[in-house]
Formats: sequence, C-alpha cells, structure tokens
Amino acid sequence: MLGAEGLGKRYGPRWLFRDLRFTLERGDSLIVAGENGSGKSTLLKLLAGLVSPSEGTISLPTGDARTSLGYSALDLNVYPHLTAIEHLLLASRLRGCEPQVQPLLERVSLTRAANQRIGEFSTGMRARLKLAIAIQAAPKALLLDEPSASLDQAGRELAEEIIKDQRERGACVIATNDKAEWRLGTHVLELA
Amino acid sequence: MLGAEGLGKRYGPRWLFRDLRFTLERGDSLIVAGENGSGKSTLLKLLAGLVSPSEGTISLPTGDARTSLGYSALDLNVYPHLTAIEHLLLASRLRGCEPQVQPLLERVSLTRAANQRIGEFSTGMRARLKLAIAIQAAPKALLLDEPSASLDQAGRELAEEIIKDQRERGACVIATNDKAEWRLGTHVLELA
Amino acid sequence: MGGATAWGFTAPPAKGFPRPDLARIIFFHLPCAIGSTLFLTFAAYASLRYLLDKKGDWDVRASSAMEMGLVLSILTLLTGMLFARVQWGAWWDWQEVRMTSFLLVFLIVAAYFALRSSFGDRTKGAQVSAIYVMAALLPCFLLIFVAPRLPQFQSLHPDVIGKGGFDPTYNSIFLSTLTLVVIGCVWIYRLRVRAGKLEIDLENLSAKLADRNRPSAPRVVEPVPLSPER
Amino acid sequence: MSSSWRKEISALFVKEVQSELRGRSGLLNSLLFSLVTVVAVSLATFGHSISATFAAGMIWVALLFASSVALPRCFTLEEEQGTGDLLRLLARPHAVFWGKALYNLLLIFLVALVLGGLFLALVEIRGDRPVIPWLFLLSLLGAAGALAGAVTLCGALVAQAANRATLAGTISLPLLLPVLFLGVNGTRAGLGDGVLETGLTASIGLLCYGVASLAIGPYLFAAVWKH
Amino acid sequence: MSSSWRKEISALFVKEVQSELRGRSGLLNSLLFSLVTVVAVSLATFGHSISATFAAGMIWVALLFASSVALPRCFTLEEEQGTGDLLRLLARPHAVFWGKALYNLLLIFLVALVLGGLFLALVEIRGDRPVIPWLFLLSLLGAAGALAGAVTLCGALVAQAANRATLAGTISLPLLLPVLFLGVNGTRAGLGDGVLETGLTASIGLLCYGVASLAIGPYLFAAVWKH
Ligand code: HEM
Ligand SMILES: Nc1ncnc2c1ncn2[C@@H]1O[C@H](COP(=O)(O)OP(=O)(O)OP(=O)(O)O)[C@@H](O)[C@H]1O
Ligand SMILES: Nc1ncnc2c1ncn2[C@@H]1O[C@H](COP(=O)(O)OP(=O)(O)OP(=O)(O)O)[C@@H](O)[C@H]1O
Ligand SMILES: [Mg+2]
Ligand SMILES: [Mg+2]
Repeated sequence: MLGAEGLGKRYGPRWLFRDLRFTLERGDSLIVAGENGSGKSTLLKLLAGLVSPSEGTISLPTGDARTSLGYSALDLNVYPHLTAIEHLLLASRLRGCEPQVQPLLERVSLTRAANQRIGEFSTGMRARLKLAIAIQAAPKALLLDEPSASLDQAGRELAEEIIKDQRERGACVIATNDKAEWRLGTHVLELA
Repeated sequence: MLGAEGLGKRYGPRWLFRDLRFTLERGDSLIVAGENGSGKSTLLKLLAGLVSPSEGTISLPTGDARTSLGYSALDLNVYPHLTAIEHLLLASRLRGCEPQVQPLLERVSLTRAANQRIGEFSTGMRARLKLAIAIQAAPKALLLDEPSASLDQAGRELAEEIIKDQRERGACVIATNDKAEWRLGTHVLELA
Repeated sequence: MGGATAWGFTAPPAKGFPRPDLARIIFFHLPCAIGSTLFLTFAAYASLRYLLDKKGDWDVRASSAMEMGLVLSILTLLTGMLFARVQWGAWWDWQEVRMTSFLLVFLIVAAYFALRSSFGDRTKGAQVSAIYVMAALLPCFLLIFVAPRLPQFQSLHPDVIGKGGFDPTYNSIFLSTLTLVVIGCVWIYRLRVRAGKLEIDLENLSAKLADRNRPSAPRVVEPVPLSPER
Repeated sequence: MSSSWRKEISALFVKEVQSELRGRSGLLNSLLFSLVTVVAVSLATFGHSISATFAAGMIWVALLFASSVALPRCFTLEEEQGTGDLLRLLARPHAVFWGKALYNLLLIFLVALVLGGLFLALVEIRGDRPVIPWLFLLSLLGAAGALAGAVTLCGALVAQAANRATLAGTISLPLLLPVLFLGVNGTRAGLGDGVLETGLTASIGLLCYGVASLAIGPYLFAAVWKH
Repeated sequence: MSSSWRKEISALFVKEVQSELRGRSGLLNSLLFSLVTVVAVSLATFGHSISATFAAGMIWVALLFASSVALPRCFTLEEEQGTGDLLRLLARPHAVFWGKALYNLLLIFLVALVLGGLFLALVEIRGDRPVIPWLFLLSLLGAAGALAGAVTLCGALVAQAANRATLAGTISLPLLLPVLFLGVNGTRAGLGDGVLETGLTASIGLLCYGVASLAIGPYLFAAVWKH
C-alpha cells in the first residue's frame, strides 16, 4: 500500500538516511523515531511528495495522491486569514471530495470556532484543524508528524482514535519524539 | 518577583479568564494548564508584554524587560534566513548582554548546526535555539510555552535542567498540555 | 437652513465671477470646506487623546469626526465641481491646485476608513487609525493651506477673503450658513458619538453576560506535591 | 476544461479574493487603491495636455505598479507564510497557476479600467487622430492578460528561486520587456497616435502573448512548483 | 545618541541587510520596477525629447510607486513570517523603527540613484539650463528621506491587515503626494527647468520633511508596535 525501496535523502554531503525499505499494508502503523534533526519529518515529507528523494523509490497507494494521502505536521501552516470552514471547503473543492464540514468540525471539537480566522486560533486548535483536513478525504495512508504536540488530553485521545480508525481503512505513519506514543504503532523505524 | 493582580483578558465579548492573582518568588515555578484554547499561551503573552490585558495589572521583575524576562513558545518564530549564531548575536546586541554564543550552543547541542540557516532547521532544533535565546541574558523570570513539544528525550531533559537552573535564579512559568510536566512546577493554575 | 438658502437667493449677484448669479453656491461650498478642515483637526486631537489615555470614547470621537470630515469633503468636492461647471465650464481642472489638493485630502480621509476597516480587532484598528490621523495631519495642512498658496501654481480659485472680502450681505448670509452648517454637523456628530458609545457598551454588556454564564472556576494557585518519579 | 478543473481553479481564485477582501469593505479598498494609483499618475501630468504616446506611457507605468503590488500575492506570500506545502498537498500545479493568474488578471484589469476611464475623462490627450475606444479597450485587455501571465510566472520563479534572486531577476526582465514594448504601441494607437495597423497588431500581439504565457505558464510552473 | 542605541540600531540594520542578501528580493524587485518604468517612458517618448519638468514628474511617480511597494515589506514580512513577536521581545520600538527606516532609506536611495541615472542615460531631457548634478542628487536624497520616513510608518500600520499589499499603497500614496508637490520642484531644477533657488528651497524642504518624519515616526510607531 505504502512503501519505500532503497530510499535515501541527503542534504549537501550529509546523508540523513539511506537504503530504507519497508512496505505497509492495511492495518499497519509505522512509528518513525529518532533524535531531533535525525530526519523523521523529512521522511514524512518524502512520502507526501513535498521533498524529492536523493535515491530510491516510493510506492504510493493507487489513486490521486491528493485524496489517497493525508498529511498533518507540526510545521505545516494554514492560511491565517481564512476561517476553519473556509479551509475545509477549499480543501474539498481542490481534492474533489465531500466537504463534510460539520461532521469533521464536530469530530475535532472546533464547532464553536468554525467561523474564526485561523490567525486567532490557539496552536492546539490549529493542530485539530490540520487533522481534520488530513482525514477529510478518508485517505488510504495517513502521515502524521508529531500528532500530539500541542494537543490537550482530549486532543491526544482524539488523535489516537483517528489513528485507530485509519488502521481499519489503510496504513499510518507517525513521526514522534514521545516514547509514550510508540504504543500507537505496529512497527518502529528508528533513524539515527 | 512576577505577579498578577485581578488580571483578565477578553477577546470581543468572550472572557478567557478574569481576576487572576498570583505572586511568584524566587524558586517558584507555576504550571499553567487547561484545555486547548483556554488561554494558556495568552496568559504567557500577557506576562511577556506581547498582548495587553483587558483588566488588572502585572508586576514584573525590576529592570529592563528585555533582559529580566525570557520567553520561548511553540508559536514564536525565528528568522529563516539567519543562522543560529547570527540569532544569538542579534539578540545579545539588542539586549545589551553578553552573547555567550559557544556556551549556549553547546548547552542546547546545536554546535554542529551553528552556521546553518534556520530555514533548514528541524522543529526540535528550532525549539532548542529559542530556549537558548530565552536564557541568554540569565532572566529573572522565564516563560515557557509548551517547552517539551517537539523535543526529543535529551531535549526534554535539557528543558527540565534549564527550569531547575532557572528556579535557582528566579521564577518560572510553564504552559503545558502534558500532565507529565506538572512535576516541574511548585504551583498549578488551571484555566477553564 | 432653508431660510438661509432663500436668503441667499436675495443676495445680489457677486462681482468678479464669470457667472455672478450662480456664485451663491459659495454659501454652502465654503462652510463645507471649513467644516471638514475643523473636523479633521478635531479628529487628530481626539486620536492623540486616544493614544495617550487609551479610552474607547476618544476613539469613537475620532472616528465620528473623520466620518463627518469625509462627508463634508465630499460635499466640498461636489459643490466645487458644480461651481467649476457653471463658472468655468468644466467639471474638473487639474491645473487648479485647490481642486487637486483637496482631492488628495479627500483621498487621505477615505484611506482612513480603508485602513480602519481592515482590522477585525477593534482596539488594533483604533490604534492604527489613530496613528494614521496623526501622521496625516501635517500633509493635510500642507495641502489645504500651503500648496494652494505656492507661487509656482497658478490658481483660478478666487481668493475673495484675501482681497478685501465680500460685500456686507454676503458676509452675513455666509456667516449664518456657516454657523448653520457647523451647528448641524456638530449635532449629527454628537448623535454619531452616542451611537458609537452605545455600541461599545453593548459589547461590554454581552461580555458581562457571557462572563456570568461561565462556570466560575475558582482559580486558586495550589502547590503541587512532587510526583513519585522525582 | 473539465468541471473538476474549473472547480479547483475557482476555489483557489475565491481563496485569493477572500484573503484580499477580508474586512468590512474590502472591495472599497481595492477601488480606492486604483483611484489613488490613477491620481498619482494624473498629478504628474496635471494641467498639461499630453500627447497620446505619452499618455500611453503613463498608463503603462501605473499598470506596472499595480502588477508589482499583485506580485507578492502570488507565491512569495505562500512561501513566507509557510502555506506553500499545504497548497502543494491539496492542489494540482496547473490549477494553482491559473487561480493565481486569474486573481492577478482581475486586479490589473480593474486598475486598467479605472485608469483608462479616468484618463480619457480627465486628461486632455492630444493625438493625431481621435481616440479609438475599442482599440484602447482591446489594448488594456491585452495588457492585463499579458501582465498577469508574465507577473504570475515571475512570481513563481522568484518564490522558488529564493536564494537565487539575481537569476529570477534576469529571467523576469526579458519576460516583461516585450509586453511593455507591445503594450505602449497598442495603447498609443488606441489613444490616437501612430499608425492604426501597428497598434492593432501590437494589441493582438499582446493578447497572444497573454494567451501564450497563460498557456505555457502552467507547464513551466509545474516544473518549479513541486521540489 | 548613546552607544547602546547605536548598537541596537546597527544590529537591526545588519539583520535587514543580511536577510535581503540571502534571498529576500525586495531590492531586486524595485530595481527591476524602476528599470521597466524607465523603459516604458523612453518607449513612450521615443524620438522626442521631454521637458525637465516632465522628467522630474516621472521620476517622482516611479519613486513613489517603488517605495510604496518595497518599503512596507520590512514590517509586513515580519508578520507573515511570524517573527514580529521575537522582535517585540528583544528590541525597543525606537530602535526597530530606526533600524528599518535606515534600511529603507538605503534601499530607496539606491533605487533613486539607479532610476535617476537611467533616466539621464536613456531619456533625452530638454531643460532651460544644463543639468545640475549636485542639486539633482540632493533632491533625490531628500526624496529618499521623505519617502523612507513616511512609508516605513505606513508599513508598520498595515502589517497585520489581510490586504496589506494594496492597503499599503492606498494609505501611503495620498500621504506622499503632497511630498511630491514639493519634491518635483527640486528635481526639475536639478534637471534644468525652473528657478534654481526654488529648487534648492524645495530640496531642503524635502530633507526637513524627511528629518521631521524620521524624528516623529518612532513615537507614533511605538504606539502600534506593542499591543
Ligand atoms: C472640486 C472643486 C473645488 C474644491 C475642492 C474647492 C475647495 C475649496 C476649499 C478647500 C476652500 C477653502 C479655502 C480655505 O479655507 O482657505 C475653498 C474656498 C472657496 N472656493 Fe472652492 N473649491 C472648488 C471649486 C471652486 C470653484 C469652481 C469656485 C468658483 C469659481 C470656488 C470658489 C471658492 C471661493 C470663492 C472660496 C472662498 C475663497 C476664500 O476667500 O478663501 N471653488 N474652496
Ligand atoms: N487575536 C485574537 N482574537 C480573538 N480570539 C483570539 C485571539 N487570539 C486568541 N484568541 C482565542 O483565545 C483563546 C485562547 O488562545 P490561546 O492561544 O491562549 O490558547 P491556549 O490555552 O494556549 O491553547 P493551546 O493549548 O491550544 O495552545 C482561543 O480560543 C483563541 O481562539
Ligand atoms: N533544506 C534543507 N537544507 C539542508 N538541510 C536540511 C534542510 N531541511 C532539513 N535539513 C536538515 O535535515 C535534518 C533533518 O530534519 P528533520 O526536520 O527531518 O528532522 P526531524 O527528525 O523531524 O527532527 P525533529 O524531531 O526536530 O522534528 C536536520 O538536521 C536539518 O538540519
Ligand atoms: Mg520534525
Ligand atoms: Mg498555546
């Protein structure tokens, strides 16, 4: 479903990682761990197509990457001058999927702030919105970079639930700095 | 040393909190807790002078706020085109304190990336740099908003150490979403 | 107002205008010009006060004064254009400094509202626009008082007052329309200020209501016991 | 164009407009902006009756200004805000290019219209022939198209080649100069100077340039957009 | 000015220059803009010589436009990048204003020099007297000062608005047009039209306006900078 074959990435002369290979099937959840700066986020960006690999290949789920991949990251920014609803509408029109605005906002508990500009959101609220955008099209593979950073207790439970749901639908890759989150994975990939 | 008296903040008609009062002395460490969107970051920004209170007053440590207060937050951004060293030099020139570039970079383990542009940093490396800038002038009060988000194990220990050092020098306020961090505080303030 | 207008029509056609009988528009033209200058100046004062004591009232005063300034400057431009049409035969003349410079004053005032309405946050918008007024005052004065008098611009604008004034009937009619316009504007202005203040009060009131509905969480700061791990 | 493309492009266009027109009187802001631009240009020519050729030059200076204001909306803003990745995840490059180009087209055309109208109404233009409204309008339309295309493309190059600023500069100059050359020729013919045929050819050339850059643009853009 | 102020201001100035050199393309864009403007004008006046007064007007319009696009960026960029808070924590408002204004002064002066040079080189200017280089230069310096002070402040005002790019133009152009009234006199005298004394007075008046706005600016600025 989602896989890598001999994948490597380097910046300048420095290799972040080389020769990674894995294949994830439905129900799999891969934890990507490692120190700060070890390349976890870079790996996720490679899988999401935001960065191009230096060597090796990536196999993606069939279909348009915009609907078959969901991606949410701590350092992904959203438009400060649009509202939560506008974001969901924009995303759905671009991907050609159902907007599902109300159910999604309820799921991530943002109904009350639905019409607020994102510039006025707290970091946790923004993280919730990004989760909502990531799962909007019911993707086959979900890539989450530090999903629980800046979420409160309820938010962490929500993230956990989303990951569980995702594993029923497809695969999941989670980059995390928190050992406590390892329990969300079926496999662990530790970058050095 | 650092205190609030009848402090309140509202956005539009909605009060985030009202009538807060506390005084922190040397050795105190206040944990600010609460749900996402409850106003933790806003309280820290009030104390740092980045947002103005709707009512009430704040008492700050004596001296210039630029050196007597240190502030680091998840949603504080640094200049993507400057390097770590240039940030520390800029900050020291602006505050009129010792730059201490090498010791600080060593402390937050960024010596290897000292001359890299921040735009190429990982989130954890950026968090470390922000910590270094916050403690550069040995502030009397240190305000940390989600200090351990995006830091790895070593980074979390570093943050803890910094907080401990800070309590020897003065007071500390920590906004966090993670119950595990409550142990870093002597007092807890829960926002609803 | 109507009476003064009627009185205006009894005034003798003014000398020194190409179409003397239609010169009576001056009875409204000039008061509007003077009125907008006055409101502008007052707005700058109110803005300064707002910046100094941060009281919402002063912001309401400043913005209301700017609104009056905007309306009056539009009226000045319109009566002026009418004036130009009947006296010189063209709606607009770029060579006429007074016209051009007053158009700029109008643009400066209009830009105030563009700026103000671009901020969702009330206090941010208030602060920013207050500073804008302060910064704009000097250019406005340059435009109103200095630019038209610079020697290198030829002006077709009559400078009647400078050259010995109108005849007595003109003076009295003019003074009465001036007072009427000023009084009328001040009246409207005060209504506007009241409305603006009520708006703020309403917001404060709903904040209070919202506050009452909140579960009053006792925000006691309590020491935490050190956890076993430590 | 299939309906899915249309939907995507219009969604992106609406996003740009929403960001610009936020606030109670966004449209008013944009109109005021064009008015101010026009007044600034007219002032420099105030009082003198000017030749049609010169008027064309002035109109073009104002159009260039409007496009350089529109420029940052394009892509540099996305990179600076850090929202570029979101867009890369959600939208296809062609749609992105078209959405942005349409927005730029709208802004520049708005300025062009206000400008052209006011110039005709207020400035005394002295040409060899009377003004030819349709040619004038045609040249303005061509101008908006060509500038929007060129500017969007430049914007994309500048944003992507962040640390190669000089490179971007050298690329955008040859893109803009032909537009300028054709444009001034077309507009001045519309205003009554020069040979009519040359003007017509120039205007049509301009339109073609616009169409061409809007047609090729997405492909060039797609190459730089995804890393 | 005490040495601590000097150190702070120079630190900020250096920061701006560093960021500019590493891929912010503000300077390049405005140089490009002035180049294209000059080309537009020389196309429009091809074969004819233009009067020094016209040339002065054109230079001023181009300078106004270039500055109202380029100068506000120093503040809007801080908000877009989200680095505004860092600066608020570290620097005193007066230092921020001065650092940015100095940088803008340099930027616009460079643009003015290039623009003036290109104009002299490419456009045939017909004046009553020959060009007086020092007066021309003086008037450009005055222009840079007056524009830098006012536009820097305007940039700070619009930085947090959604439609900042057009808004910056809308609010700064009308404020600057009276400056243009003054400035044109200096420049045209420098280029050889009009009375020399008037031109000198105008240039000095311009410099004074610049100094005044740089002196009052920080105080007004301090009121918006911290919330
Ligand atoms: C849109 C066009 C016009 C504008 C914006 C305009 C603006 C003004 C302003 C601002 C003043 C006040 C001057 C001051 O306080 O020093 C004024 C005064 C006056 N205007 Fe106009 N004006 C316009 C057209 C005209 C025309 C066409 C006429 C008549 C031919 C006219 C006749 C006068 C007179 C007689 C005064 C009193 C002058 C004095 O003695 O100071 N105006 N105008
Ligand atoms: N400029 C603003 N205008 C209106 N509302 C705002 C503004 N800034 C913040 N808010 C609101 O204030 C609330 C508190 O925000 P804050 O960032 O302090 O939350 P927080 O407690 O830090 O949450 P998190 O755990 O998600 O970081 C949020 O509900 C947010 O929507
Ligand atoms: N554009 C770039 N040019 C050069 N080096 C880069 C670039 N982007 C990232 N790097 C380097 O790649 C390394 C990995 O970055 P990445 O963001 O993947 O780390 P990470 O594992 O996610 O760390 P963190 O836990 O801090 O989020 C870092 O050392 C960073 O300096
Ligand atoms: Mg990471
Ligand atoms: Mg927060």
